[in-house]
Amino acid sequence: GVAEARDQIQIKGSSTVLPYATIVAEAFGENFSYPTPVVEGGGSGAGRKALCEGVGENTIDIADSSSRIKQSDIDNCKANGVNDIQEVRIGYDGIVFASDINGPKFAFTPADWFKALAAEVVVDGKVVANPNKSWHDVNADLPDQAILAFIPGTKHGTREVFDIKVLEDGCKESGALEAFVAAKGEKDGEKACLALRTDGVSVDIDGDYTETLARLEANKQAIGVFGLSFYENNTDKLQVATMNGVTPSVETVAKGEYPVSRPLYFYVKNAHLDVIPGLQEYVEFFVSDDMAGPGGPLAAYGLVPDPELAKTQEMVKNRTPMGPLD
Amino acid sequence: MTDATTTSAGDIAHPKGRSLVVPGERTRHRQASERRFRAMGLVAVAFGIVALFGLLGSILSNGTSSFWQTSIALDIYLDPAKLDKVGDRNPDDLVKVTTFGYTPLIKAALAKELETRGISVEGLSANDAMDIISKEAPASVRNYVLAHPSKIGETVKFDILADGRIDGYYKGRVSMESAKLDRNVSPEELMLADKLKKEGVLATKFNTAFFTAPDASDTRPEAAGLGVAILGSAYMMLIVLVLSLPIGVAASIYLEEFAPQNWITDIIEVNIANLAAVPSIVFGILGLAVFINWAGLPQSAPIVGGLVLTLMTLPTIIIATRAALKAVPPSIREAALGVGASKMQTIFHHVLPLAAPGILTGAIIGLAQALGETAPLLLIGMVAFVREYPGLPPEGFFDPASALPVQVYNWTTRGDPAFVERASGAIVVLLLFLAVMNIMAIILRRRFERRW
Amino acid sequence: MTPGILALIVLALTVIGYFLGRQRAVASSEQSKVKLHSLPGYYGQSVALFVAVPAFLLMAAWLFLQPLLIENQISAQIPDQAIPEGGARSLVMADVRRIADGLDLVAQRGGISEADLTRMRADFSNVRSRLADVGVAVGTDVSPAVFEAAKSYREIGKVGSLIRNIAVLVSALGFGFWAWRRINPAMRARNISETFIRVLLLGSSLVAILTTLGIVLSLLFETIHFFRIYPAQDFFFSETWNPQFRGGSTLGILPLLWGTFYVSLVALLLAVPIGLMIAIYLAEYSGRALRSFAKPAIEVLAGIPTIVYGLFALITVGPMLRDWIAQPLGIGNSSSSVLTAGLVMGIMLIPFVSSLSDDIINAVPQSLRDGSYGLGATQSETIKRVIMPAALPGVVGAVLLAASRAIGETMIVVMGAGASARLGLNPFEAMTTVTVKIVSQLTGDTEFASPETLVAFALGLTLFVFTLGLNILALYIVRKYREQYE
Amino acid sequence: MKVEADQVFANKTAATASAGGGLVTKMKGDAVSVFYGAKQALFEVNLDIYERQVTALIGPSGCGKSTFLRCLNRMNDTIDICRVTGRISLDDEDIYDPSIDVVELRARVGMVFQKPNPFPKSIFENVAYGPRIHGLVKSKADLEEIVVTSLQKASIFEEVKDRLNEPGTGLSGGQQQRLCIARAIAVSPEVILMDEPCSALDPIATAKVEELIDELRENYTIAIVTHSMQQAARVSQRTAFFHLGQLVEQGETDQIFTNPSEKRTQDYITGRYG
Amino acid sequence: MKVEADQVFANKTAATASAGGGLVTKMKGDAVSVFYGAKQALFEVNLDIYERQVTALIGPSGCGKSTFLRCLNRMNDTIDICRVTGRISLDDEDIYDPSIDVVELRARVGMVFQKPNPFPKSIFENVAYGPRIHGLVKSKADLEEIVVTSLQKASIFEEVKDRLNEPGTGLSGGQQQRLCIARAIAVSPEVILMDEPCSALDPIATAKVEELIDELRENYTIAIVTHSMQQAARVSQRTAFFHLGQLVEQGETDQIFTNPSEKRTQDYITGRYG
Ligand SMILES: Nc1ncnc2c1ncn2[C@@H]1O[C@H](COP(=O)(O)OP(=O)(O)OP(=O)(O)O)[C@@H](O)[C@H]1O
Ligand SMILES: Nc1ncnc2c1ncn2[C@@H]1O[C@H](COP(=O)(O)OP(=O)(O)OP(=O)(O)O)[C@@H](O)[C@H]1O
Ligand SMILES: [Mg+2]
Ligand SMILES: [Mg+2]
Ligand SMILES: O=P([O-])([O-])[O-]
Repeated sequence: GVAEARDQIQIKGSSTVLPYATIVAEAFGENFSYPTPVVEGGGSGAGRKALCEGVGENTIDIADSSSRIKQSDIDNCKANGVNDIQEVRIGYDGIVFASDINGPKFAFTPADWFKALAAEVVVDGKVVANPNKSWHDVNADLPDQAILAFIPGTKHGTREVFDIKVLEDGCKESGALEAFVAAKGEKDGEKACLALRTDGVSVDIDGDYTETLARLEANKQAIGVFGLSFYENNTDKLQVATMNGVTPSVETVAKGEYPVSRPLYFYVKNAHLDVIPGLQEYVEFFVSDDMAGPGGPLAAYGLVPDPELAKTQEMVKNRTPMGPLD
Repeated sequence: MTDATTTSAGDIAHPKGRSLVVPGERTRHRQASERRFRAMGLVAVAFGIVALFGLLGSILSNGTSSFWQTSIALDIYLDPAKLDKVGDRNPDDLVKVTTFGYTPLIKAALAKELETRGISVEGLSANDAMDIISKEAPASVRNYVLAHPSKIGETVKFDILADGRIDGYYKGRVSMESAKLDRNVSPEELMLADKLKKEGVLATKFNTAFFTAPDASDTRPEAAGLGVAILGSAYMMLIVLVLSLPIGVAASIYLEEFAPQNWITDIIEVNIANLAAVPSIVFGILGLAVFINWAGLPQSAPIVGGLVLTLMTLPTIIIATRAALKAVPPSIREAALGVGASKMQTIFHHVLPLAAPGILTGAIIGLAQALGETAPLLLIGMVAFVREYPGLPPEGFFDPASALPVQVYNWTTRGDPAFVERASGAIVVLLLFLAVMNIMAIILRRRFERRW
Repeated sequence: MTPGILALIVLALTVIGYFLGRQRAVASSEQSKVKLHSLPGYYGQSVALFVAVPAFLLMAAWLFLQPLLIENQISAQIPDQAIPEGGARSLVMADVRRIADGLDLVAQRGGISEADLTRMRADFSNVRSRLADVGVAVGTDVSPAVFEAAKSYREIGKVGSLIRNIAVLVSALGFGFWAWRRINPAMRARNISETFIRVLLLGSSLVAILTTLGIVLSLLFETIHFFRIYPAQDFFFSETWNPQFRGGSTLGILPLLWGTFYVSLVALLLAVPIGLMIAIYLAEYSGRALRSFAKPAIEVLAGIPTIVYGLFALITVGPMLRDWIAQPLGIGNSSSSVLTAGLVMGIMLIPFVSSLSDDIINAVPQSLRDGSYGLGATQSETIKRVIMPAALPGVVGAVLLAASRAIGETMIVVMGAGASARLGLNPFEAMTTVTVKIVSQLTGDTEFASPETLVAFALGLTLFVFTLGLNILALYIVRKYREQYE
Repeated sequence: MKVEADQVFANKTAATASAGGGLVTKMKGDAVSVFYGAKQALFEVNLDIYERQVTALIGPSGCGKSTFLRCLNRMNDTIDICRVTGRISLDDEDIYDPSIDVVELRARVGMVFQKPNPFPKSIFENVAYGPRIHGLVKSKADLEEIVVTSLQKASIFEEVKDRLNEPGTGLSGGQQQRLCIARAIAVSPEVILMDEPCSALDPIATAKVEELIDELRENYTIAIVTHSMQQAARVSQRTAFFHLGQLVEQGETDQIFTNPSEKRTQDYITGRYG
Repeated sequence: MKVEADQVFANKTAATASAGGGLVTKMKGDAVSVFYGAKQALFEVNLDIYERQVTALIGPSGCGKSTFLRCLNRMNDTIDICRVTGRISLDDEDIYDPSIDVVELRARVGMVFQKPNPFPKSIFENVAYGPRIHGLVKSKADLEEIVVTSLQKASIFEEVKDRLNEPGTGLSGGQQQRLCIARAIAVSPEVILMDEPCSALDPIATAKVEELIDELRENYTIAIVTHSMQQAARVSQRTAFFHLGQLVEQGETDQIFTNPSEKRTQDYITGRYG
């Protein structure tokens, strides 16, 4: 009812961060006298929106996000009186390309993916509708296997990374960007890099990685896009492809060798820190070496530890609110 | 469907005295069509039942294994040097030792066990051996110690959970071959488990915790249970039943028996039919806007879920109830009115009991739908990781809770394949819920069903 | 006295009122030798109603208003300085409430007398640890202003509750006594209680209206917002659905509507004939044993969570259709398709058609069957020509319910039909529906105020209007073809 | 016809005489018209029903007898499209007055329908229902007594006494109708309306019901629709003849049957079959 | 009673005479017993129904008349708990033989029920239903002709000719029953079973139906259940008297009414009311 005080922390947001947040919440509940926080998924956007709905007990305390907060979110927060927000980076997430364990091995470059999935590609200097049927058509070094890719749907934060780090880079590398810009002008040319073919070769998955895996099992010749931690839990079913010759792993991502990765964040509403019991403790516990450090349970589950974790710990202790976006 | 009458048989009038035993051409046609129709009915029923058993079969074959769980019996020395450095058994101090501090105790206990039994597997270090034990183990030992501080310094026998992959090995999910590829388990660990099993240290037992324990994080599928979800679903169903059945029946009675037949009732009628077509997710939007943002009810609470599901099931119940009320013959109403019963008495004494089977059917379908619904709960915060049990009603209605379908949904999105088995197990539990509800309704329906 | 106990007391008074009213009616009838207008129980009911209804209404209103009023008053007491930088008054109030509740617990368990509590001061005693002792966690140390506010919150709350208890009891007793006094044999007690029930029935039917209103309102504003930033003609007439992260999306509803229609059609083409045949078979042909087993068994199909059907579509039906039909015929090689989702959804919908229709068919009077058999009709002719037409309105209702479920279904489509929005005729291709996109746009990673998210509301509202049209059409058809028996 | 009528009338001269001239109007219809939707079924009917008299409504099928009867206890209210104009009164109170309690009215003016319509409950419950809802009994024993007497009065008790707890719908057509009569009697109404109560009964049961009607007349007012001229002649003191929705003639039964003033009445009652 | 009976019998001496001694058995019941669950409703009934004769089944309510009638076209099959033993034949074929075609049987042995039960369809469709399912017509014109003739034969055509497309359920009770008779006639069965077809009819309509029965007798065989002794006397050539589930007596109607051989029959037909 109206007159009851909330005593558990409420967290909402990215489904990518969700497993890490639950691992921390569980350990927090076990080791502190506070109740175990309630952690919800629903997507980074939904989480940030809920965070910015206002200050007060019937709003959440922390938003998980697999991408950086947007200016529009910050504006929305301001409008609703949510002024001080801490941005906590918890580590990095690798995005991997995996196929059935019994299939052939793949070694990709972003350009391969662009040429395989783009609606239009450049053939002999001309912009044509994508004619490629097999990976072998794309790149003679790749196996002769029909192209079928399960990529994250546009609701996923992962898709944005895929668009930027794979398609755009591939577009540039392969030189198609220039041809597009030449043919369509600056703006439409850049857009054309991200336009995917619609003949069923590229399949958007709005569900989770489990769905991608299930579809992969139904279509053995397909390639799916997964999070690193999901892959690590299913190494007996999936084999991972290299990107630019680098095999994805916690180490290669941490060293910055593997190109397709992104930072993961959560955002804390400072105004709640003193009001929701245990909130400060939870935030500190999350970024403690015990949890988020190398060798901790999060890393064991597939989170790539942040080399600058100490800085984050300091910031969290001081409750330093985030500055303006650069 | 062949229409018997369109065939233009030659015999117009009945030739008198034709035999009954040797039917005419046309009759044979009609009889054949009768048999076809009947066969089609039987085929349809068979199809329904086969579909049901197919689905149930696959659910059960995937899910029942989650009712068993592998555990390891270990004698753990509760070392005072580690657990209570001060030595005064002060709970405030004991709490300071976190689960991380308990891991070494378990490791030591396992090593000792292996040593005394003379078990060793080539290429398996003591550290790796720990992998066969669930990450839940330190927490359960810690809870035990906090509850029984006096036991510190003693050696206590614990039945601790084996790791999910080890458990999967005994359920056929993991094999020696897959273990070779699997980063989370190695063939050596499986061999060790086999040896422990031979010694009787490791055993697979009925998994009561599955029904009572709360959810667990992605690293501990073996510890995940349905306790909170069962409570949450039960609370929500209670709210739905208590609200939607009376409101639905009352609304139907008003519309069917009292409301004047005019355009207003037409609007209400169309409106209710339309509500049945509103996607359940939209009810979630409604719940978020009205119950949480406007009325200020808490997030993730069964009360909000129950209210949303109530609104969602109402149209189903109203439609079924109105159809059932319509089917009660007017002569029964007249009979009651004729002996001087008031309209209200007529309805409550005669019409409702006769309509009860139909009403119950609507209620079953509506409740079943509510029980298995996920989408609207997505928006009101019920699809969450909740480990604290909600309190007793009515306060408990306002505590965060999960729900069975949500738990299924949650578990199917997790990385560790062990959760797939759990999800199927949760579906089995959900179906048990459903079966109990159905059986109650069937018993009631039997009592009311009659032809007049 | 907590509200729960108060409610119990009012309930007890209600029961007592019932018996007193009943007894007075009987006594006065015996005394005046006038026959009672209604059954004695109705007199009891009328007293009980007057005891319970005003009291509970008052209590509900009080419970709702008191916290608001007190909140306002206390909140005004807290000086601005006491509110931390960036925090909000409402948060401080949350603290106040938590402390007040904690103090209650302290008083209960901690053995501190009320007087001591009043004297207690935040500056001198460690309130936070005191509260922690009774299991109430407070985020920071308690400032004197907040502590004082908490104390007066308790005080005012106590006084308020006291007044509330008195008011509720006075109302219960007063109205009860008044109703009791009024009892005489000529009083139309039954009419009173029936009028009350009637109002209750009317109120219940308004719930449906309010729900619709709520839905429309909760969709409307965001929809308007959406159309401000996205052109309506593109939304309604564009044949492409292609949301993008960085804006520039094309959000045409046509492919989604088409997908919805197509998948639902396939589902109904499976569910309606099979469901009707099941209903007919169970109601007209089968023995009692089969019927009492098969009917509830088939109803279980409606209760299996849709996610199970989704997995079934994804893992079993989809690949099967692709490998055995689509690929050999060369008409598609996608395992998720309209047909997959439609067929699986059709199975789920069977009980909606079969169970409701079965009840309706059962309700057709036996005399109609006799009439038809007596003319030498076979059972199937009787069913097709007499029973089904008579049962038509109810059956249409059942089919409509099934269609409604088909339109609103999400999980099965996501897993069975895929997520790609496409306008096409080939049932072996992947397509998607409106509801799927509502879910994915609402829960995604897109910014809130962007058209990509807001489109969910527009989709919801459009679907709402669309199904409304369908239902009006259905009502019209039923009206036109209904055959009323008796 | 004449021969028989004379014989029958002989039976009841005593009754008619005892009523004497002091007839009290129990119910009165004043310019009653009834419409089913647009179709008018009754045209300005003026008919008095006298206390402690049996009034028979006769006329060809579809002439509006049932319709008029159903107006007398407002059973027509249950038909949506049915509209009644004019005034009908019971003991000089307008029964269509908005302030009237229809339930009260129906308790005072009971009804037996053309098609037997027992409740799908036990035989006992069928009869006990009325007394229960009207609070006519205090104890279970009282209730049982009322049920038994009512069943006896309706001459069905002997046939059903061993199966009082079996459903009333399992009885034969005639048994069902008698059960419905018993049900109506059980609430002891002031006026009893009977819509062809004997059309489903065999002669012996009919005789018993007619005897019962004769008995009831001592205390109650009865209006009965019948197709049987003999029955009308036998049981009624007054007869009203309807034709095509119009009340053609009303008056003492003797007079109507022996000396009708209207040609149409004459034609009807002297039809080939009496 | 006697007076009237004589008068009535005079009407039909001609008919009886024309049947002469050459009566052909159309249907034959041999030791027919019927059970409703454990309750026996008919006890070893032996009854012949002769071709081109009207056989009346009379007896007190609940004696099993309807039950026996419903055996003749196996309508009892529709009652789950009903069990029939003994042999019933139509043209010497056992109608309870498993190889028999019930549909064919019912087409040849039509039925009119005690309670009128029109289909919730238009009046036209009600009558057209039988001819349609039996494929008796080729064209729409044929169908219309059958419908009109049947309605005329059942003496209801005039009343409904303007509303053939309105629902049959909107008719008055009597109209409904005549509609059901028209419906049965429309398939021109060999035997027509009528369960109190006139109990809901007024005298004029009854007269017409009785005339119709008399006409039909020329080509059809008819069995009729009736409560009216006069009706039995008027329309039937043969009468069977049932009592408590037993066939007490059967024979020529004249003989049964004037000179019954059983005491029980005598008692029944000389009851106070004829
Ligand atoms: N519910 C109804 N809707 C429309 N018309 C009706 C309805 N009930 C009766 N009628 C019509 O009103 C007229 C009078 O019907 P009513 O039932 O009063 O006749 P009746 O004199 O009782 O005939 P019967 O002796 O056959 O029962 C008839 O023409 C009938 O068709
Ligand atoms: N469906 C049934 N279930 C159980 N008993 C029945 C059923 N139908 C009839 N009976 C019983 O069988 C006996 C004979 O009934 P039947 O209907 O044949 O009587 P009837 O001679 O036609 O009487 P009536 O003249 O009143 O119509 C009665 O005692 C009746 O209660
Ligand atoms: Mg009538
Ligand atoms: Mg009968
Ligand atoms: O759930 P997301 O991490 O994709 O926003």
